[in-house]
Amino acid sequence: MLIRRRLMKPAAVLGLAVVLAACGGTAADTGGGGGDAASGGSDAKAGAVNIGAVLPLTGSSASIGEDQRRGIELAVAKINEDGGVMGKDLNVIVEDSAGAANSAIDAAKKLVTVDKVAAVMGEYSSGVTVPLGQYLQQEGVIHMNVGSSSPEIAGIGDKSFSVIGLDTIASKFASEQLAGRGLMRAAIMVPNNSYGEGIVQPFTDAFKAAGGSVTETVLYTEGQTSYRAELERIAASKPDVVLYSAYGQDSSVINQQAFEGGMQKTPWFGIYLTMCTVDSAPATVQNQIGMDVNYVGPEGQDYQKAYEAKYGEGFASTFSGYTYDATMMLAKAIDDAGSTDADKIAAALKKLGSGYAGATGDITFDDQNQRSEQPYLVLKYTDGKVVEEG
Amino acid sequence: MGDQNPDHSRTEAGRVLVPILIDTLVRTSQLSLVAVGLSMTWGIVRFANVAHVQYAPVGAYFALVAASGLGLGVVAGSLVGIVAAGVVGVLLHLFFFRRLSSFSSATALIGSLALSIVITASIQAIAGPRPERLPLPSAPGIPIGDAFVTRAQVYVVVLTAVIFVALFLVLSFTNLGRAIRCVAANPDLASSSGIDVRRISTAVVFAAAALAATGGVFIAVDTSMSLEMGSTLLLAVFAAVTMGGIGSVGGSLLAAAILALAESTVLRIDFGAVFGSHPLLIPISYRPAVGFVAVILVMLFRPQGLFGLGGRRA
Amino acid sequence: MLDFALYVATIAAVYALFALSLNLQAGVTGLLNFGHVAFFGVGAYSSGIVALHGGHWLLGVLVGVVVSSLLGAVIGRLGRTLAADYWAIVTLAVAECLRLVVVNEGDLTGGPQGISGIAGPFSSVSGLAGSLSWLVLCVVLAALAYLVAETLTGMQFGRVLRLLREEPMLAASLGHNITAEKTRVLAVAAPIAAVGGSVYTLYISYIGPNQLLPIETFLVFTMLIIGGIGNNRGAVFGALVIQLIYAGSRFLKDIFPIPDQSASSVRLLIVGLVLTAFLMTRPEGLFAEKLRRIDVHQ
Amino acid sequence: MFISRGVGKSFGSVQVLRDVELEIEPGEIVGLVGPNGSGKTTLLNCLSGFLNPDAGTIEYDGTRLDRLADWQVSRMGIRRTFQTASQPMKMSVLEAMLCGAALPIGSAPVRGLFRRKARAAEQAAAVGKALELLDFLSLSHMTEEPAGRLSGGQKKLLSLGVALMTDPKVLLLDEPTAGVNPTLRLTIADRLKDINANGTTLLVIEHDMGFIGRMCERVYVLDKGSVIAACRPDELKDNPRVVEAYLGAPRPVHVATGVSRP
Repeated sequence: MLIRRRLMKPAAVLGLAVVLAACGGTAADTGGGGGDAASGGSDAKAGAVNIGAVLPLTGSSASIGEDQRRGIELAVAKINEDGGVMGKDLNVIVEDSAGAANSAIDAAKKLVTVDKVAAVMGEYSSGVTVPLGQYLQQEGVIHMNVGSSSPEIAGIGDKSFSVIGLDTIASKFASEQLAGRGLMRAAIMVPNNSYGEGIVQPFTDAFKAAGGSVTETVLYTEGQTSYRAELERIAASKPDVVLYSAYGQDSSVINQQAFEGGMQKTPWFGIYLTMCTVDSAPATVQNQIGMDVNYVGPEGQDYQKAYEAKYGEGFASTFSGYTYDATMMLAKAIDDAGSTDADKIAAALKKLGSGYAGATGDITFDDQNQRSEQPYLVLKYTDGKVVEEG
Repeated sequence: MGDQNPDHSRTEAGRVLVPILIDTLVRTSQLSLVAVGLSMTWGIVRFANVAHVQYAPVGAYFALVAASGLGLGVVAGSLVGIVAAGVVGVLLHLFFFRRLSSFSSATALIGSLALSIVITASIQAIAGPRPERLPLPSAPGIPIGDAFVTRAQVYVVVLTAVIFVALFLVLSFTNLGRAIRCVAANPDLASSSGIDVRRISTAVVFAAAALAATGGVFIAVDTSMSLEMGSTLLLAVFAAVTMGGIGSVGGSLLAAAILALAESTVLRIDFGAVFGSHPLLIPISYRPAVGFVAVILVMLFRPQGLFGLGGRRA
Repeated sequence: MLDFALYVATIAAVYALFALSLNLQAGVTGLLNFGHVAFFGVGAYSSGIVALHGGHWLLGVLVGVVVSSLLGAVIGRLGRTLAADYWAIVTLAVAECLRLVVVNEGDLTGGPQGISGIAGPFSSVSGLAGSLSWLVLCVVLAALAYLVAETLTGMQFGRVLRLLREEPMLAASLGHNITAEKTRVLAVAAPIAAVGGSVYTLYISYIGPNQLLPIETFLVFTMLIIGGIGNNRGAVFGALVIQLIYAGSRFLKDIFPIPDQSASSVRLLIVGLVLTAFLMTRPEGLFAEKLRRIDVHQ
Repeated sequence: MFISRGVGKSFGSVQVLRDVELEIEPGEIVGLVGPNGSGKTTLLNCLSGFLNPDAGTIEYDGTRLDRLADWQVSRMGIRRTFQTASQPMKMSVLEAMLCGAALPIGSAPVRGLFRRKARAAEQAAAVGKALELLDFLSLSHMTEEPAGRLSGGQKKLLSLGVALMTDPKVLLLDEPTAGVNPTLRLTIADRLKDINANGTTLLVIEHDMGFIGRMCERVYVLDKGSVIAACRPDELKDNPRVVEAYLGAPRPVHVATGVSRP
């Protein structure tokens, strides 16, 4: 009896694990998830077209990941309302990367080998997107970069597309804006991750070329409870303008402490201003200027309305727009290609990617499948709202 | 830099010292409240309870619910949140940690880590991943010289001081305090000398969780709250507890102050001025390393911690 | 599905290396190394950096083995004066400092971006053959590590380690130098984890600083506890079970109607609950440490 | 030749040993007695390297021991046992015995891994010796039991056996018979005599004066950290300082009964 009990428990745990793993098998056999919210509430039909997404739904970037997921949710609802893809429903299987490359690859492996998706969107952090894209490229699956802007992404390969303008474009735009306003001494404050790192060099180069100078570069560690030392260092360099980018908890703390320290008297220029200010107390970000993705076109306005209707609030970040556009483009490309074959989708995407009217503005791919141009808006934060300037 | 007139160097010193002081005080109050509770309960549960830092977000989110959701306002809401976190602490202690502490310290530690994951995931499932703020108006800081201090920060520092004085008085001069110290030092001995160890342990666990929650609320008052609040505190808090000497309340407070001071000072030291060259500051991204280097140094030269009582077992 | 199973098995084999290495330290010797991640970080980054400069992958593995062994000896030396829980915190601090250097010294390590596109031994083999080759390599390595760990644990070296875990005073009275033994076990265990780190990096062809977070160490501890700390077989099975739970829990949302926005937190919640429930009901793990029989008739 | 000169040791403000002078000739059995808290175990800790004295010197065969570490002292052939003979729970009696042996190949992780045969031969020899010793200590039937599960007396025997694995020149024994049942106590005393007969010098801390009287040629008496007498056991009862030291002590009776041989 004792021996049996001793054996039973390990067996039970192993059994549980095996059941968990095996359930995947049944799910795959029946053709993907039933009742997935991403399938727009309607039950997925057998033989639905599956695509995947790997997003940071837990961990320190979870607030961005959730917003990215919302973009997909809205796109799927719209597509399936409009008749789906190749006559079937579109089903997007969203997996969590926890913001780490290894679990992102876990997730991608599952999407590719179990769910047999035609394409995978992801991720947010460049440090995750690059290995994710490389894996997908190697497996011959379409990769859609929906949130990273490191220039390294351009080199992943012919199956990898970016619907977001890489940092080179954003940085160039930012430097032009600052120089145009006569703000020639800029301090940079960005997170010490691949996103932040991707801004520093391109911006510094472009800004110097435009005749400006960078007085201080602060790469801050995310998740701290105080950024006063960082802010002090910025203030000590006496810049004309603070160029910054932050999100979630960090943005709120940085803005509040800058405000408390009287630093908002210096102009602040936010890269993706909506994202930088959304979690901050309105008074602390009053009069900040910045750039953001253009949601002004007809597509953009419809999207904005849909988002507000569904979630009862304005954009939480810029990033939902990119996942929305990516999902729409992928659906259209699969429909156009009439197949889930990667090469055919890639060809269709290339064709589609010349002036495609997305929610984030017109999308055109360059010869490396990267979004070559991106219309940005110059915005100002006034009384709790981001409004277009001038 | 070069030669400066005395007046200039005085303002220069003030420019550096005042923000260091403010930063250190605020950070100390947040760290020490969480650290002290951990240090106090270490003797009772006898393992490194990783889940302890999670009382900070638990307290802060409860406070948010009470303050905004139930409309109690920030002060009453915070109190409710702190008490609620204390209750959560007691429940977890009764149902999990008491049993965990009967295992090997490694097993117990992993158990507390698993619970930590459960707590974070529960908060995320209920509150969502976005950072939240207590319903407080934002106001510009009050200038002191070149530095600024907010009213919230003043409250936080003063309240922390009051809490520590009260804690000190209770521990030193009351029967309850003596019993608590006795239980924390050696539960078996305490039990044999007629102390109701269960009741005292429960009281200590409640106090420890409530203190950590207070720290969390203070962080939320000063800035904002997020899911990651506990995990970002974890290493600093453990560093403070070990540096101070496990079980020592005063040690945790002092170690938290040292860590806070190190963090805010080292980055402001201009090594260029020391060597008479261009300004040369440590890259700010190395800030988290400051605390760790401090811990390693303290451990090398004072292996039992600042106030430890000699060699201790895990 | 087969591909995914192969992948999960390969990763489990790699994690078995991490777990076996930690078991020698924490399970056999009782050294709670909270900075264990530093060892596989050294292996991983050695492979990454060597690959970045066009070196052969074997060179990277070798560098990782040597450097990690030295690092292990240094960390072990620190244990000379420190009580167990203090030493644990110091190891954590050392590992975190290493990670911060990795994040900040981008010229050497690729910074927060990490190093990607690392070519491994089977980079040119694609499809099922590639997956199988990797699985075989990793399983062979894990088996080898198991043999090494089991031999070390069973011979006098391991016996003394086990004695100083349970009765350090007795060990000292028998002429065993505790500091030296701790230093040696770390120097021996570290390379096993480093090889794991190297292979892992070569397999997923990427390494970034997020793989060096303390949570990775705790993940390996979890494997040991679930498998049965002190038992090498337990370490291997623990790695397998945890990998199955983590990978398997991804399928939860495919079976149950969990709304998408909470699927990930529910998954994390369930992983945490399964672990907690397991520890509460079976604290000694799947395979408890057993007495070692010695053959007296040889 | 074991010599301590002027050995002193304090813990904080408490002086536990002061000016302890002690000499042990090779082959002797020397007793160390004294009331509880008189510093016997502290002295033994100093002699075995587990504590380094604050003052004075300890020499063995011309080598200074007082600055050596515990394990270094042990490797010089001076082994000790503990008052509470704890033994590992997760090891068999035989394995615990092997821990006392010196197995150079098996102890070297890399060499041991590759030289399987030499390692096995080395261990087989040690196993042989361990079995012999276990037989000698009447523990043969317990070989496969977990060492930590033995009774108190058996653990004391086992720790003696473990210490004997390397044929030590000196054995420092901290209450080898305390808490042991009378039958086993006699066994232990007999075994210690045998061990001594084989040339091992013994220093024994004991409360049982009968045991001391039966075993020892000479005895040192410690009181409040100082040596107050060094004499033959039967001289103890006539020494007024010893009698005074034991008056009011927990077991003065032993002084009276202990001196007469049973």
